[in-house]
Amino acid sequence: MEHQPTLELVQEVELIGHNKKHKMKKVVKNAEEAIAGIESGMTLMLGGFGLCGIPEKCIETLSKKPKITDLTCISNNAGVDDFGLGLLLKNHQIKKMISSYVGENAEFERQMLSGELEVELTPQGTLAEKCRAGGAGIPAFFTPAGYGTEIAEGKETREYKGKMYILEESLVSDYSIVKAWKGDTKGNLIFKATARNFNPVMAMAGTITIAEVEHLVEPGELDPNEIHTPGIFVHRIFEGKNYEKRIEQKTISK
Amino acid sequence: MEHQPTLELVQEVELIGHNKKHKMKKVVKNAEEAIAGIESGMTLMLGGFGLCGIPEKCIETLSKKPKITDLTCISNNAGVDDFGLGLLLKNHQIKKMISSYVGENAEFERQMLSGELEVELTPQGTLAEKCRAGGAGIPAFFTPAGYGTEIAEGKETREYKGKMYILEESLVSDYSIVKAWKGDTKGNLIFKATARNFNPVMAMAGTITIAEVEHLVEPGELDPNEIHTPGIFVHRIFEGKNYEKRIEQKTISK
Amino acid sequence: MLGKEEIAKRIAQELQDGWYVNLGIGIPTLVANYIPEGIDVTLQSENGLLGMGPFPKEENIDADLINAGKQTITTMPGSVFFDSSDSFAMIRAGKVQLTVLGAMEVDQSGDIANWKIPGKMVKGMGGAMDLVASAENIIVAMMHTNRAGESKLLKKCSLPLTGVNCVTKVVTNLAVLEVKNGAFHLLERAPGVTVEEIQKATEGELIISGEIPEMKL
Amino acid sequence: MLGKEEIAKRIAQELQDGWYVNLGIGIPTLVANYIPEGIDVTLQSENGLLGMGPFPKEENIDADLINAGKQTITTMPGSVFFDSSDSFAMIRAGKVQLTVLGAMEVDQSGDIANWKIPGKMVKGMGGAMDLVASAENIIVAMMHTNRAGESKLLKKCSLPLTGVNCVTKVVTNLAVLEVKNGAFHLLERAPGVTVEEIQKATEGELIISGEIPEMKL
Repeated sequence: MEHQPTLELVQEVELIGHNKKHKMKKVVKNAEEAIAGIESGMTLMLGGFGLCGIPEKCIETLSKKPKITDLTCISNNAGVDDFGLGLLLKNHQIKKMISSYVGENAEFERQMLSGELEVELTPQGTLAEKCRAGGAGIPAFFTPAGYGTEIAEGKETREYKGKMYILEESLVSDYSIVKAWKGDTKGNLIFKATARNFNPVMAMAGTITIAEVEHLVEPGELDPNEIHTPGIFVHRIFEGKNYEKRIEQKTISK
Repeated sequence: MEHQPTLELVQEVELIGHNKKHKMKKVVKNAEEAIAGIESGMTLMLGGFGLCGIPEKCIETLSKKPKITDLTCISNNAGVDDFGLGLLLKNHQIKKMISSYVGENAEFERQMLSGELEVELTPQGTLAEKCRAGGAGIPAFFTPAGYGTEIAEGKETREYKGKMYILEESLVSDYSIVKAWKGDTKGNLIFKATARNFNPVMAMAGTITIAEVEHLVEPGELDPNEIHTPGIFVHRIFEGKNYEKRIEQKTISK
Repeated sequence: MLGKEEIAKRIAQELQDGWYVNLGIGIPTLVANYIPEGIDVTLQSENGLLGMGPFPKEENIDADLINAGKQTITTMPGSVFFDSSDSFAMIRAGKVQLTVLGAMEVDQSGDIANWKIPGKMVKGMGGAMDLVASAENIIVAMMHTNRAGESKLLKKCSLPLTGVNCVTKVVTNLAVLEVKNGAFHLLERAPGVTVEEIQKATEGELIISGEIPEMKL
Repeated sequence: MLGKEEIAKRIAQELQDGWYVNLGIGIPTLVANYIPEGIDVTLQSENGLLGMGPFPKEENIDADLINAGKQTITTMPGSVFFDSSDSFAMIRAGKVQLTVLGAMEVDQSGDIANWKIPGKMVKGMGGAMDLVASAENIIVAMMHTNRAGESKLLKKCSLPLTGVNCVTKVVTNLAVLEVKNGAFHLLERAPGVTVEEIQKATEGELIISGEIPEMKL
């Protein structure tokens, strides 16, 4: 029984080994080390919305390993021709994309129309919830998004309180690759502004989750109340250098 | 299409009226004003785990309105005899409890055994997820908790990847009452330490959500990156005074 | 006949104090320019922001701060960031009081098509399917007819649907129409536009009840 | 025969470096006292904390910082707080490598009963049903027999179940047993306890294969 008041109060809990000799076992040197183990045919989740908050270091490093092919990439978007997932597309490393919006990208369009690239379009909220569910041990859930459209084809539908819903199954990945602003060596992550987007839910849903961060700090430097992704979801972490953070649409006020 | 690059870039977006004359319409004076509208027979969600993070001001004020009865209270626990939900129990204001763990409370036991009080026990994780789902527009989801036990009786079961799950429906409330550490006049909330617990998910699931906070500040004083509950989920907010914050089990290291 | 700016201006009149609003790409985005004085409206951007502010000055551009159209933006006092699942949680739970979006077609039963044209490159639905399936109040901002002069207010959408029975109002260059009980109900005419012109440009069933006022901008 | 502290000590030997662990109330809580030197284990408390530290000094007590047993506690460097849904998200998704909890009964198919005795006041299952349905590695810490001397390791649980086919190991005052293929497999004897004594105290099917070593504490 989890919450039964115990009669045996532990008077002195000494967590031996906890403070001492911190090993930083999650910390890897760089993107090269971080992506070790990713193989052809695997399913990856990649955080980001457009080019905002994408794990640019790991993507770039993956693109330098063109022998890793037939990847299924779950990512809200597909990058642009020469940045983000566009780099993997150009190398023909991606077999299938699961996204909500694609095609700021001519190469993407060419591969899709030629049938080289399989695309599974998923409503954005459903995609986010599928990742969150996968990372929360929820195998399926009902959502109203897409009811009555081709998205609902072949899916179970059900009425709750007079409204129609479709049953969607959750997603998990072999590797989830996310980008955070700050992280500590225990894998705790803090994202910045709207670069948060899909990163936290994809971090949850990774069998192995890789986090690249702008600032890697020691445990205790991040306020435990301000962490967005608890370290339990993160298996490898490294500090990336010289982030490009390309802007897709620079809009300014005069 | 939500993410199609637009050709019509808005060159000057002036959000007239946005910064001016901030009306603080969500701010109410006190618990008395905050609970206005709660009526007999309604369903309430109340944040907290044990006595930690409970909305003690609103509960106390509700207990001074003994004519409000037949409440269904969704709360992980049921307070103690003279604090928290125990106060409403003593007044016989509660018809039904939906909780995961009850009975640090003699009056609770008496009413339950006598049949005055109906109790629906729900696994703690399922309870949290039911609230979160209710606040996320998800009417039902599959969870493994309780499969093969009496909790699963009468519920649909299904196998995913070789494991069995049961279908649980989400919960929403007429009023959700939560307690936060800091809040701003737009309803944005920050919780402290483990006093967070059920508060954020219950805030999401309220038709009307009331937040009592220890510190009420102006918009802009909370870092937008550190807010746990976005103000869109909060309809009324006030600053409570002199929180008792009773401790159930004081345990110390020598 | 209204221009895009005027359509946005007319839609802005629908805003109510305290509302949370999601504005789609295109004409809907322009609505932010016309929020009436004294009305406190909070803009939701589904990529994870409540309280979207204006575009930044050149020196304040932050690549980590964009809207759902991927444009650089700013925050407002009281803004809050969240992840994509929390963003669509609030959308799905109906916490956003108004969604404004564009469309290729709308029909008299409130169905909307705005994401796919068979035979053309499909870019995806983005958050549109979640938004239209969730919001109780959905206003479509669009031209009354397409470039070929054909009505976009139909008996039945011909393109693949984005959502069903969801559009509550349509504001076009010609008129304001309410969608209910399986028909378009004409509420207002654009300045200088006659009921006959609207009737002619509307393929779906159009209910004209009494004198139709000209809209005030 | 082991005391409670020794049962906890034996269970602590199962811990592996880097694991996240959830310890239930009672004997399981004591395991925290015996985490082996050099092993980095993070304790999860399902009310919303990863990285549970020791009890506070009197002057550091914080009513807002408790564990799932409602005891006042402290944090560790690298601790993190989260809400109840995120807490059970990580539990349900199998991110917690080991769950240790007490039981009234365990049976040879791995079913566990630990929340309800018919006819007695039922306090609730708390997080136990979520934990046992989710974790891949569940160790039960309990006495081998109840106060009446009856075995708590059964062919089939008689009390209302908390979960099915979930217990992987049982550590009692008499023995360490693995639960697999529908039987209890005897792994170790408590110091001074014979295989015969364990056999006698075990109602469920007990597999004894080869020489059973005495446990090292």
